[in-house]
Amino acid sequence: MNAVAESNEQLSQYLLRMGDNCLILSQRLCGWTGHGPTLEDDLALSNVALDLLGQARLWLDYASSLHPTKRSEDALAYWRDAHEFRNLLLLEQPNGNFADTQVRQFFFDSWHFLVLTALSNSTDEKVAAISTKALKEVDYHVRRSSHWMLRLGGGTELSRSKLILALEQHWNYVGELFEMDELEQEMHACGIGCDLGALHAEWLAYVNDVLGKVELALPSRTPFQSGGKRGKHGEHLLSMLMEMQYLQRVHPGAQW
Amino acid sequence: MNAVAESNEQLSQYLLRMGDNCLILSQRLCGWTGHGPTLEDDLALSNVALDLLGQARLWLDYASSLHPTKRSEDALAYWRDAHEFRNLLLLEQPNGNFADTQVRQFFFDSWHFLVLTALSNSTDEKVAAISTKALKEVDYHVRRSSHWMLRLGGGTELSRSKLILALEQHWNYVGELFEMDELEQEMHACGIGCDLGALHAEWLAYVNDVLGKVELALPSRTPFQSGGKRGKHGEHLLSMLMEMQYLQRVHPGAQW
Amino acid sequence: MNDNMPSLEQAFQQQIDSKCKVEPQDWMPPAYRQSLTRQIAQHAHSEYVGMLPEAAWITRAPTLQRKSILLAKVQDEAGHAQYLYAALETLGVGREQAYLQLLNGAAKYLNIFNYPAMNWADVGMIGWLTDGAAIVNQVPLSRSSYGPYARAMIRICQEESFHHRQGFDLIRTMTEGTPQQRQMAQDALDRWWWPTLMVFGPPDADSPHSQRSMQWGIKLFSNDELRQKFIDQTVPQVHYLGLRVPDPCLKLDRESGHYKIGPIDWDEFKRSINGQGMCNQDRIQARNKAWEDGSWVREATAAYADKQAALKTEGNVNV
Amino acid sequence: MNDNMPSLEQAFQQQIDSKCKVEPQDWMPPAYRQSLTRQIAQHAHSEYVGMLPEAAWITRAPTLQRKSILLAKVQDEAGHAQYLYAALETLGVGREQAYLQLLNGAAKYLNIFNYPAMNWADVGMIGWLTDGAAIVNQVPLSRSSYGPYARAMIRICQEESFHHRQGFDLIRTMTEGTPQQRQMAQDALDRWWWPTLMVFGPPDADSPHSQRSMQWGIKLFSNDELRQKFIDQTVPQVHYLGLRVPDPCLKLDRESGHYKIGPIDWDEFKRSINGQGMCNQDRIQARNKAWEDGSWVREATAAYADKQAALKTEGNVNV
Repeated sequence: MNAVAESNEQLSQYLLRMGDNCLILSQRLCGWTGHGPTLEDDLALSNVALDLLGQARLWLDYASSLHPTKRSEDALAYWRDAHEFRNLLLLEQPNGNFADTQVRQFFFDSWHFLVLTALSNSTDEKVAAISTKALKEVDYHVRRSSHWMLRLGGGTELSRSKLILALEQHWNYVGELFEMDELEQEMHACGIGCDLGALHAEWLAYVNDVLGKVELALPSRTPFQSGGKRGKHGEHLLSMLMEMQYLQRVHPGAQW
Repeated sequence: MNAVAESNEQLSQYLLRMGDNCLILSQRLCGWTGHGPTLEDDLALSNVALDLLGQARLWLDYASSLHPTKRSEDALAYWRDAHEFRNLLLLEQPNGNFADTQVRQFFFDSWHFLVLTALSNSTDEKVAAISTKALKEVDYHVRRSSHWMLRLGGGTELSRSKLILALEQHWNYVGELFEMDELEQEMHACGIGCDLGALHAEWLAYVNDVLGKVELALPSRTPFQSGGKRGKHGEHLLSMLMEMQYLQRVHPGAQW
Repeated sequence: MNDNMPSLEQAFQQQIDSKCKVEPQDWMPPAYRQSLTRQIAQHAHSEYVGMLPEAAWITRAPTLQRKSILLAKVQDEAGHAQYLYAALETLGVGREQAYLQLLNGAAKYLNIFNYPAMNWADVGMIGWLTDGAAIVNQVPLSRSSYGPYARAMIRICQEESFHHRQGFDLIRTMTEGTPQQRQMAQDALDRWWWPTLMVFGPPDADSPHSQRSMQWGIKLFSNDELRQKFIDQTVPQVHYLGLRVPDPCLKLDRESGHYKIGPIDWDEFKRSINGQGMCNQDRIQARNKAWEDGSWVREATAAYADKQAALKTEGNVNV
Repeated sequence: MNDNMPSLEQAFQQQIDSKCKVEPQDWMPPAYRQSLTRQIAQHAHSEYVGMLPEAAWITRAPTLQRKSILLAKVQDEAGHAQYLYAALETLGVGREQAYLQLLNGAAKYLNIFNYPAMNWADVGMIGWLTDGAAIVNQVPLSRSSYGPYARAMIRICQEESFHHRQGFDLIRTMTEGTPQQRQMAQDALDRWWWPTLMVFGPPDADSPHSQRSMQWGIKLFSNDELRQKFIDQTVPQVHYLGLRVPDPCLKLDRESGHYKIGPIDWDEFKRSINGQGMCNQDRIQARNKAWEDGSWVREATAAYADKQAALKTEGNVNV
């Protein structure tokens, strides 16, 4: 592999992480469409799903353009197996109840916002452009999921207890969000990516601030689940992909 | 089509009805494996699933042997689309809660027992042999699901209310069990099949007797759902088949 | 006061006849209000229930582009339900009140959503045929005599025509695809054709409320007129796609220029309307489940809003 | 009485040494009872939790034959759990008591079931490797000093060797299949190899309870001995299948005839044991969900049985 091909391959892997995060979370959120607590919540969740799907397509399209054989966004979405996906484990967790969904969203949105803010200064123009565009949408997402922390945490006793349980259960997956592996370091060093570790303090401050408003705190233990970025996923991703990829795979080569 | 081919085709369609009933209900029951209320219930439901799967294979194997191209049991199970399945609508209904599952089972087992009893006198030796073999298993099934009617109906207030709701919801699908369409009439006329209509009174007497022991009664309205035997199915069958047929269809031609 | 009644009704009819919209604050005959309420509620519920068969396919859409289109479409339907429930509120019927009638089975919605969506082509058929039928039905309604309903209809029809084109495009792509895709399209057409024709309601002869509704400008064409319009517009599209209309009696009447169809199975229609369709139970259960699962969320939202309002008041007093 | 203790313990050790089974009614040292209780409970829970990763594949099995085999296999595991909970009861620990400890996370089960089953070949690997390891572990246990446990083990081992062969056959079929199937098999082997080696527990040097357990005839070989036995038996099978052991250090030591492996990542083992494996949360949640969802059924069963018993008594009195 020559230097250009290698750096393309690395960038492509990096883009897959961004794209898969959006794709997988969007797919999860689609499960709420038609089933939300109110029409407005239904619309709001679908909106986020649609935004993330749009972002996923931008990232995957860019990733596929770097691939020697120029695979399409659909080839990437529909023809990779679970171990080839690069999304964070947090995002493949099942929808659970509304509190589970909003906690997953809150942890992700607040991280996503910081990451996109950093990446909008990327030395790679396309990364910067996609991030800048996405940031406007994610700005709205993070407000919305933060607001749900207040509403559920400061609503009824029942909503508060469900929120606390959801925070507990999703916390395990948060560590991975700030892990800097070799690829992330490489991307950061060359000015394309960002330093996830450096975002941790700001993220923590924001999340604590929001939760603090309803007198809630993050669990004290260190989150330990990790592996999604390297393709080590759980069974939930598998059943999700089986449904998502069914038509493409059963009809290889068909146009839709 | 010559006369033999035509009568083979009819018999084959008839066998598919028997086989698909067993296959689809077995597949549903598999969803309980590992998730029953107690280890014993788990085992009992798995046992029924295994019996029905075995019966399905006998019927489908016989059906496929009549087909001009001798399709295998797996070709029949994995490569037909929803509209080609001939199972009763009752059997594709989702598992719901334990009462839903047991009511579905009770309505079916009690019918199945009578049908197999009649078919064990079929002029077609193979039909008679399969029915005789299956009957021994179904004798146990019907005792078991009948007993659950007593336990749930005569257990707690909660179990009783859940049972009543389940009876209500599954009743709609019962009419189809006793419908005699052209194929059934043909099969009955030539001594291979049985007269489903003639079984209705006995079925009703049995079911009423069991439910009467815990002072429950069948809904009074006429059950109206029908179509499964002619391939008109609901969305639940579709998602079930998507999961069931995934591996076969994604890897056409592979041996497993 | 009684003496005023005839003149109020006369004035009302004049308002209608002069195409001057009736607005929420205007006087309207109780029967007009009642008819309109029933019609708008049924329409709102149809959008809300209608989300379900398509929503199940969002997670299965075969390309990201199609997924995106379908997600946006189902979202539009939620939006339509919002406009219509809002229009209903102008008649004094709260959304929750209307909604509970849907949940307990008292209120009706379009029967077509009680048919199952069994393959990806069904998504196309719902867009092309069902939304196509909706447009034929609703374009006139954007001239409805009741202002809020007419205005909602204008927005809705714009979006529906988008959906109609997207549905057609989906089916066209499939008919140009593999033999299996073509077969899926035909299978879907076979299942959706007749139910779509029933969307326009019973034949004029059996449609008791129609006459008065037309006089009041709530209904502008008869069921049969609209059905014929839809048929004439759609049959050539079916032929263009190389699909087969599942009606052996279908033929073009050269004289009138209209397509004549075979008899519609109104018994099936009645069975289905009366709750005996394939999916009635599932649809209402799905709506009830979402409502029940969401109750603690709605309660939390209300409780939080109350607390915030209380804090605000307190804050104002203190400052 | 205290004076009797040493002689009781001596007699007990003699009983063990003379291969005479300990039975429930026999006196046994409290620490023996405690060790055995922990071991059997862990074993029972492992069977019960171990049903989950495979059960998810029953509905996805690619042929009816394989579906039937897998269904029967998972059923066998439920049966094993039954035998073992029954053996546990002979030590005075009720099934529900043991079970609640599993549900609240206090009790352990084999860590290998905290790894996800990600493709159909995983089903084969669980049979071939995990059950293979179980056999190596358990065949000696069928000579355990505790009668009820030894007898349960005999039945279990017979069935496990069946499962082992079926798993191998599943993998063999896949390795003889398409390139994708072969790749699935290798992917599954890559994921299951190391966790399976960890099934035998920590290295002897770090295994504190082992010495006493061996003296008591609860444990008959050391962890490392059993692990080596499994490796020596399995590596040639891997080679036979044309698969690759995911261990660059693996080599056959000609002198000893044993395969030497690279270092095991015991940190991962400890993380996973301590609840940090990929599926720990899911497994325990699944068990809790089944337990909670089933509570009204168990209550109904109990209430019905009570009523029947009362009726019987009443009947007897009346007659």
